[in-house]
Amino acid sequence: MRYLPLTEADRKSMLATIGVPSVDSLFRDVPESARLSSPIDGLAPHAGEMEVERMVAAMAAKNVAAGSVPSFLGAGAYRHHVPAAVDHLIQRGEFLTSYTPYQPEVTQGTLQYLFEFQTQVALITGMDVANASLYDGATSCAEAVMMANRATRRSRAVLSGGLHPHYRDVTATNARFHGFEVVTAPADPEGGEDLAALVDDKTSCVVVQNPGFFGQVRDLTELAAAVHAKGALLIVAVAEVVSLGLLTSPGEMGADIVVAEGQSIGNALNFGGPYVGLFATRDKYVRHMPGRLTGQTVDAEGRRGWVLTLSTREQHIRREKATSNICTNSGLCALAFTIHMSLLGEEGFGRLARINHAKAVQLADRLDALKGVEIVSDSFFNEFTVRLKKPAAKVVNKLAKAGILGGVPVSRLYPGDEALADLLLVAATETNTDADMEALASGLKEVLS
Amino acid sequence: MRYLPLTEADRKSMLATIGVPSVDSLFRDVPESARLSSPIDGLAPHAGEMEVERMVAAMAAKNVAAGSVPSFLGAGAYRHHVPAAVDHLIQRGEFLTSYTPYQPEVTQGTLQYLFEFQTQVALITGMDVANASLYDGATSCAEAVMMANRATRRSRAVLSGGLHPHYRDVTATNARFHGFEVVTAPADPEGGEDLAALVDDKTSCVVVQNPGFFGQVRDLTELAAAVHAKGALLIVAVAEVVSLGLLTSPGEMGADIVVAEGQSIGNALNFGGPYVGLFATRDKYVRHMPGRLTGQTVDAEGRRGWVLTLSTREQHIRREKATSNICTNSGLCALAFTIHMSLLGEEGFGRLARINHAKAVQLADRLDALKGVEIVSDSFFNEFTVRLKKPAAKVVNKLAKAGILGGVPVSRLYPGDEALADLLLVAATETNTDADMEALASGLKEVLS
Amino acid sequence: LEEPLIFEQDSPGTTGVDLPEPAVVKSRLGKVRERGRIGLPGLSEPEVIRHYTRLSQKNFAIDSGLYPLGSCTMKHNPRLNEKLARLPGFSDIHPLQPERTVQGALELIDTLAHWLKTLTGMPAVAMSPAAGAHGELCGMMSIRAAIEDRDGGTSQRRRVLVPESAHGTNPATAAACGFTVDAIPADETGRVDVGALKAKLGDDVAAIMLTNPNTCGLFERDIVEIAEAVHAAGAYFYCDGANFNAIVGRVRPADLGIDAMHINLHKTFSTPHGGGGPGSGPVVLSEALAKFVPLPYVVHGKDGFSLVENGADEDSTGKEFGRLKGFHGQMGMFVRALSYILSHGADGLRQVASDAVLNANYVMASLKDVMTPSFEGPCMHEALFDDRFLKGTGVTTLDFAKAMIDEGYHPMTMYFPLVVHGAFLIEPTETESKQSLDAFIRVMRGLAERAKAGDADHFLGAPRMTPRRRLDETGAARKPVLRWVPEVEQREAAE
Amino acid sequence: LEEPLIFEQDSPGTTGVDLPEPAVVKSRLGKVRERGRIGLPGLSEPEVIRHYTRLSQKNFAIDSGLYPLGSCTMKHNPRLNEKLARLPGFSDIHPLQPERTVQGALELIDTLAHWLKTLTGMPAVAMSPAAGAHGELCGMMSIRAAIEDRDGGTSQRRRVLVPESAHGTNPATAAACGFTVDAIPADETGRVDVGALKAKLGDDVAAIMLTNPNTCGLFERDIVEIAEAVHAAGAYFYCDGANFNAIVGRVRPADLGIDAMHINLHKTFSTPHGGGGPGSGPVVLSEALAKFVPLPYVVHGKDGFSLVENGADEDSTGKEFGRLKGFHGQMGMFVRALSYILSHGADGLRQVASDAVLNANYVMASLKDVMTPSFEGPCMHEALFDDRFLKGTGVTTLDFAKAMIDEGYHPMTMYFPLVVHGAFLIEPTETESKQSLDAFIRVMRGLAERAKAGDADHFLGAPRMTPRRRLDETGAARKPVLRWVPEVEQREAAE
Repeated sequence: MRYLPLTEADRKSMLATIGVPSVDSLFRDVPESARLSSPIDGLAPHAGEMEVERMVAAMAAKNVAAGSVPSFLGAGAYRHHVPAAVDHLIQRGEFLTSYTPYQPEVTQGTLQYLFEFQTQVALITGMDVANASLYDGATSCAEAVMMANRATRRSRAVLSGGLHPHYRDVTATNARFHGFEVVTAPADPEGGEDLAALVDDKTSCVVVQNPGFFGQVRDLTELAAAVHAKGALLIVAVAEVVSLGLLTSPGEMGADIVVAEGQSIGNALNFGGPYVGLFATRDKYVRHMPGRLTGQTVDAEGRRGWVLTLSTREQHIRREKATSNICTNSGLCALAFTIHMSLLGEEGFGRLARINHAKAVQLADRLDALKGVEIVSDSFFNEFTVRLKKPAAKVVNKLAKAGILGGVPVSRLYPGDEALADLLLVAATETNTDADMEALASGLKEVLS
Repeated sequence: MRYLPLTEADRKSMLATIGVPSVDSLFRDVPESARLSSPIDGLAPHAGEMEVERMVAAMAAKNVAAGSVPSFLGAGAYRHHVPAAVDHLIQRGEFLTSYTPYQPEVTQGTLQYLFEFQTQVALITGMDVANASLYDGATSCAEAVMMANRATRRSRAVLSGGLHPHYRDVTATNARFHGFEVVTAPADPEGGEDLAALVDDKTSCVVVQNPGFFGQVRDLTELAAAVHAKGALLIVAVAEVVSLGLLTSPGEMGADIVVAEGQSIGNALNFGGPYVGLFATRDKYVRHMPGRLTGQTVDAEGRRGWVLTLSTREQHIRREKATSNICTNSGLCALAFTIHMSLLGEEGFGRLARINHAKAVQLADRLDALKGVEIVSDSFFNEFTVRLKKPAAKVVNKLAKAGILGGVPVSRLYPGDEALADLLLVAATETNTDADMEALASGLKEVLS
Repeated sequence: LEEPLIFEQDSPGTTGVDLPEPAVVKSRLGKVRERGRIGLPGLSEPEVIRHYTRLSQKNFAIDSGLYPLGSCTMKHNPRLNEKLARLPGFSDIHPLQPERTVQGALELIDTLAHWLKTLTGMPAVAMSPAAGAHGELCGMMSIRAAIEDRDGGTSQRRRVLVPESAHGTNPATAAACGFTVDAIPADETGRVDVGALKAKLGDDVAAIMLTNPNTCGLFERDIVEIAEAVHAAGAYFYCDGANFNAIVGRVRPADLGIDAMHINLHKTFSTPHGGGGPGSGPVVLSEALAKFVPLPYVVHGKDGFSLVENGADEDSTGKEFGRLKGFHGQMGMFVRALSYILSHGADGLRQVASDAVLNANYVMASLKDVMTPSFEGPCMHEALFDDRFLKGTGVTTLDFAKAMIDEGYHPMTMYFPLVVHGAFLIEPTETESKQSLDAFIRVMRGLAERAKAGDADHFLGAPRMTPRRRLDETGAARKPVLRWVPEVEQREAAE
Repeated sequence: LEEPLIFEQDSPGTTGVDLPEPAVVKSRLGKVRERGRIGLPGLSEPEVIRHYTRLSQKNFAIDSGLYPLGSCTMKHNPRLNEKLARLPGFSDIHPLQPERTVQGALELIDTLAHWLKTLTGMPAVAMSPAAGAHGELCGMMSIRAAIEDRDGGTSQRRRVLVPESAHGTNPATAAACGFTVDAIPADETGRVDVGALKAKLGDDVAAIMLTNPNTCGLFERDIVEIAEAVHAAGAYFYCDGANFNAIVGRVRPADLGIDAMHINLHKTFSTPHGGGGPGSGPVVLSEALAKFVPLPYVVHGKDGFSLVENGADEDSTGKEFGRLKGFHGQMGMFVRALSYILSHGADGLRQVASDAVLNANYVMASLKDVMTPSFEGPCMHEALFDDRFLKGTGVTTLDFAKAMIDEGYHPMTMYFPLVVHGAFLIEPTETESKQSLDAFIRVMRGLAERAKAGDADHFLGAPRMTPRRRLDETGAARKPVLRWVPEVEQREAAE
């Protein structure tokens, strides 16, 4: 078999060196009742590369690739154009097939890009420091709440009704098992909630998403002041990281922790994963942070270099007292993020954000002109909520049959809530052409008529 | 622009260092009448990566990819399955963006794989030595004839009627300008020609293709003896290099020079190029060889290493007295060949050849059963000629409309020859499934009915 | 060669991405101001390509040499898997597309789930965990949910037994699920002390978390007895499946009495480690736990595949314990793992385990006379040595490891497991050839002999051939510098 | 680290490609026997990946650093181009598919041809040549065909004038076309001696082959005068377009009086050099030569695009001189070049020439006080120095070049052009940043000063940091070892 280098002759000679008659005898510690003497029944035998490619490609062919049709889905995952250089570089074996950089002398490449990643994340979020990434935006959000609990020694988190339902649910799951309280404001499509009113002296943190799940962008400065006045922390979640190229940063608005989904930069949609969770905070909270950190140091000859650091926070040292059980980061996705961000640079990142906003404004204007479509979001970045005169899920299914991926029905994430059933989330990015927008507008017109 | 690093500030400061007021002044040696003062009219301005991708992908989408339909084309270019590892490795920047290895200390990677390539080519052709590749099979063939002319100091080449028409034409073009005679036997679909009869005392070489253009495989041992008896060289051309995994090698049959198209191993169809010309010969003719050669040597510390060698044959040293004007090889295609061949190994290469033959036999049996189809080739490797009861070009066009790439009509390469108009070349490789073959058989049945 | 940070290569105004001018529109940003300068550097594409190419050249990787890092399973990553994960039908689909437009994706998840269930003999699998530790969390949540369902939400079963030698993630996970951790000692054979374990069982015990094969590279011989005792005490058996590589196709965890086990797709099924992630850690579950799963999951009905995304769904088990991450799991990793699994098949996967164990035992047998194996008898997929053979040489395990680097090898795992002193944990994996192992053995023997011959300096100064010599980790932690700041800010801060 | 040859890593029976058993069929091989053992080694995929990864790590490349190799134009190779060339619509189409099924491919060739013609101002282009030298061959064949068409096949015009400083391919090409070569000397400014040239013109002269910008990196100021004289003599003007990079978008060769010029797509339009190829060398042709083209070529008619593959085709010019290679040209290179061209556009290509020339002049200006420029005045895209500044130091151009390697740079082109002694031909290209050039300049100045300071040993021993020190090229040529043979055969041969 093509991935297994040992020949039968090798195996024989190695068994002789070991001094056992067969490989079976190396498994003698396995209880006899559990030893299988032949390959497991009902599973296919090995197959050649061409055959495997055919099988897997046949499954791929049953999906509608977003790039093959007009597509306007967002809700926490966004289709952007990633330069070919990104995928080329992350596939270099020295990155792809390397382990966590525990041996710094032979992993300076990984360590340096993680240091660059941390710096980029700190810069775009407007924070002091960032970690080397977590699994995704939703898990970062839950980790941020737990970190706020540790830092404030409180255990009540207030979640905005504009927080992505997945972020809310992951936080709630952790709350259930880890043992802390979560107060969630009702779904807030109009963006009118008063979160400050929910904060009390036991509140560890307030989590607010910006732009919100329903699209609104908010100036959080006042909220930050109110939260801080109660001794709580403000956690800002960013589900569309491209927005940071245009909006005042969460740091500038007073956030204490910023979590974000980094997928939009460098990473494909991938049906939801793997993505890359960004996590940034203030200097003073560094030792409460979860996740891996790269730090600058010097080598035996005094030259600048990088190492993983502050690992006393981590599970492999602190065991049950660790800040988190997380042991893996999203290294390769973080590399993709770093490379794409390096390519964009100050100029490109800002411009990308402005293009996204302009596309969304154009699309909103176009949809606003349709009968039976009402723009709900009074402000937005590249995604907004519209109210349709029919249930959004049905409209989306009809559009899909016409070859248009028209958006995310809010009911997909708020099942059973009748008040939200007519709402549709529509996102536009730099990848959407005028023709795409025209297709959506005329598709909607037809479905709604 | 994304590929141009200089900023306007850089340009200004650099002009100051140079001491000229503008870039225009650096072009002062250009006659004023020829200086353009602005971008050339009528050509588009620069475009972003996404836009270029859209434009070029739109052209790609207008073609029918061979892998998307049942496909049976050969005639010198064959669709094989190339392992993903091959393309991964040849895209490594250290291979992709390196130059000809003139500086051996920093190009041992390229030099070592070329040495491996030369050895692989020598092994599969059954010859002593091979060069580091030429452009393709057709140009290798022409170079071989010119080499035979030099080695024998004669200038009359006899070409088989089973030689690929492109190989024949390229040789003839060189003959016209370089000044030597070419005698071409008539097209030989039945494989009955007597080439030995065409050889005289002025003949420098006989060129025969095996498997022949029309499919036949021949034992060339007797022909070699006859050719040698007249003091001429036998050149064997191999258009489908996979055949060398199954057939007695040209070297063993007595060839003096073997040329081959290496595309089948490691290289995609690419609409005909770039491909990789293989060129192998006997030790005694080494100094008559065209093209680049890698040789083994030692470094200043006595360690084995590689360098380009015998470059006194080449144009950059010998100028008008060079063995050839060729200065480029097909390096990256040769690397793809080398890696694919290394993956195949003795076991895989032989098996690949046997599968190809078996597929072709199965297909021939299936087509033979159809009314109006006659198998012309009495022997073959993975490609054979069939006679149809209608003009092959028309049949192929009808099949194409039905979504089947059914083969190469011989008339495409022998235009105007009525006797050949009903002949169709059909190739089968490991990539053809039973369903593909069934599609061709039923498609042919319908078209011919 | 030195490579500056990207921030030190800034050419203001330069970009590596050409974007058109945004259309002129009336901004809809409400009360939020547009931000000012962020501080990102400007580089062209050629500079970025060269920068990251040069950084990559400072890394060791499986592609460049043997990587004997114990418990990490650094095996070959097939390139086919990378190619298939990039098919637009997988890479370019949005997680919230209508289910009719992603039937192939759901089919792939379902197919992979089928393989994982069949290979482990378990009836259910939770696919969404994003990594091994995340899988542990999932499994322990499932156990707690099952206990609460059985005993009521008031269950006092909060103690979890964890062997001393466990991965640090095990206790951290138990704590993250609201459990307390109680350590079980190892016996002199490197395995769980069954007597001690039984003594600790009681009606406040929720579960045991055991790694098998364990972190000493040994199979827990008494595992069936342990499982029975745990079940008899009303607790559940969590198995850390990080080492499933050693037994896949030869042992089904279900046959050992396991209730929950995560599988590191990046270890057993060769999705790439990528410098630290992303991973993927599906968790197989026994009948007792099968309903206690996280959302979402894939089911197959008469209309094809669909996703159960919330408890109100008609296909819901009614017992789901919540959501673990955004969307549906690490799709990109699923494609790679399935590609690997289909390539090997049932026969090949069994061979994987056989060769992994054979390679480790070959290394063990070839080094046991010059190094000191920690335990007797055959090992599984990794060979554990300790530092007794270095006694009196002045060379530590760390020094030895750094000297391996200069010979072209990544160090083994060191100082883990904690049950032996100065551990050397060597896992060659099944994708190393005998020729490769022989070269490695020669080097290891040579170094061992050199240490014993008294040449400590050679080790203390190592590595010498790397882009950096040994790095000051203490200094890094004492005054952390976790990001670059412009020189001017650095100067201001210093003043 | 040492890396053996694949032949030395043979595990007999192992393969890196899993293929099914062939179906059992009755062989149709006629009288040919099946062959026996070939002698290829057996390796698994992991071993092959590691082997070629490690080999790659012994290479210098543009991706890893500045590559100032004069006349080779080692510029950045955009990754977009690689991606687009791999679209199945281009990479997976057979050259003999029915034309209706490859309209997009033919459109791409036609679009690229349009750009090449417009950028050069020429009415025709032959797309099929496989490399620069092949393009030269094509152009000279076109010229000879035109002469024979005009003068009859008996034309005695067989002399071709070639400057001393020409690339070696120029005389070799002329010879390959049946011409004799007559060298023209250079004047003291590094350009063709116009007087000498005019004196050599006569009715036996078929053509002049001139490189412009020339191999000294200078623009031939008198080129229009030369063209007029050549045409007046009834001959044609072939221009070697290897250096078109320096003038693209700023000068159209047609406006200089050129009749034929090849364009190295791998230089001007950045298709990758790939360790020595493949290249692609389309040839643009003037009105006088436009009919004298090789087969095949693309035409656009009412039914879309089609290929003229033979002289009997109704769209044929009737004057084609033959075929130059198999099939239709280097399609894969066409896709890459067009992608590069569309990315830059008319404005960007002009900027390419401007920046290439600016960068070269900046290097020239920054080094002229420590090295010796061969000629006065601004250069074009490459800066030429000679070894006068090394006089008396004991250091040769070669030694200097090898010392550059230890500083992380590929050497410049050396000993070429032949018109100066110990040439240093430095071409930075437009894709180097100022920061990169400044670092290079610092190193070059440092080395120049070191040489002058008398530290010859530093140079004579270089390179020291490479996988190999200087290699014995003389020994290699004296007793050529051009392939690996098994040890047993080696021993037998020695006996």
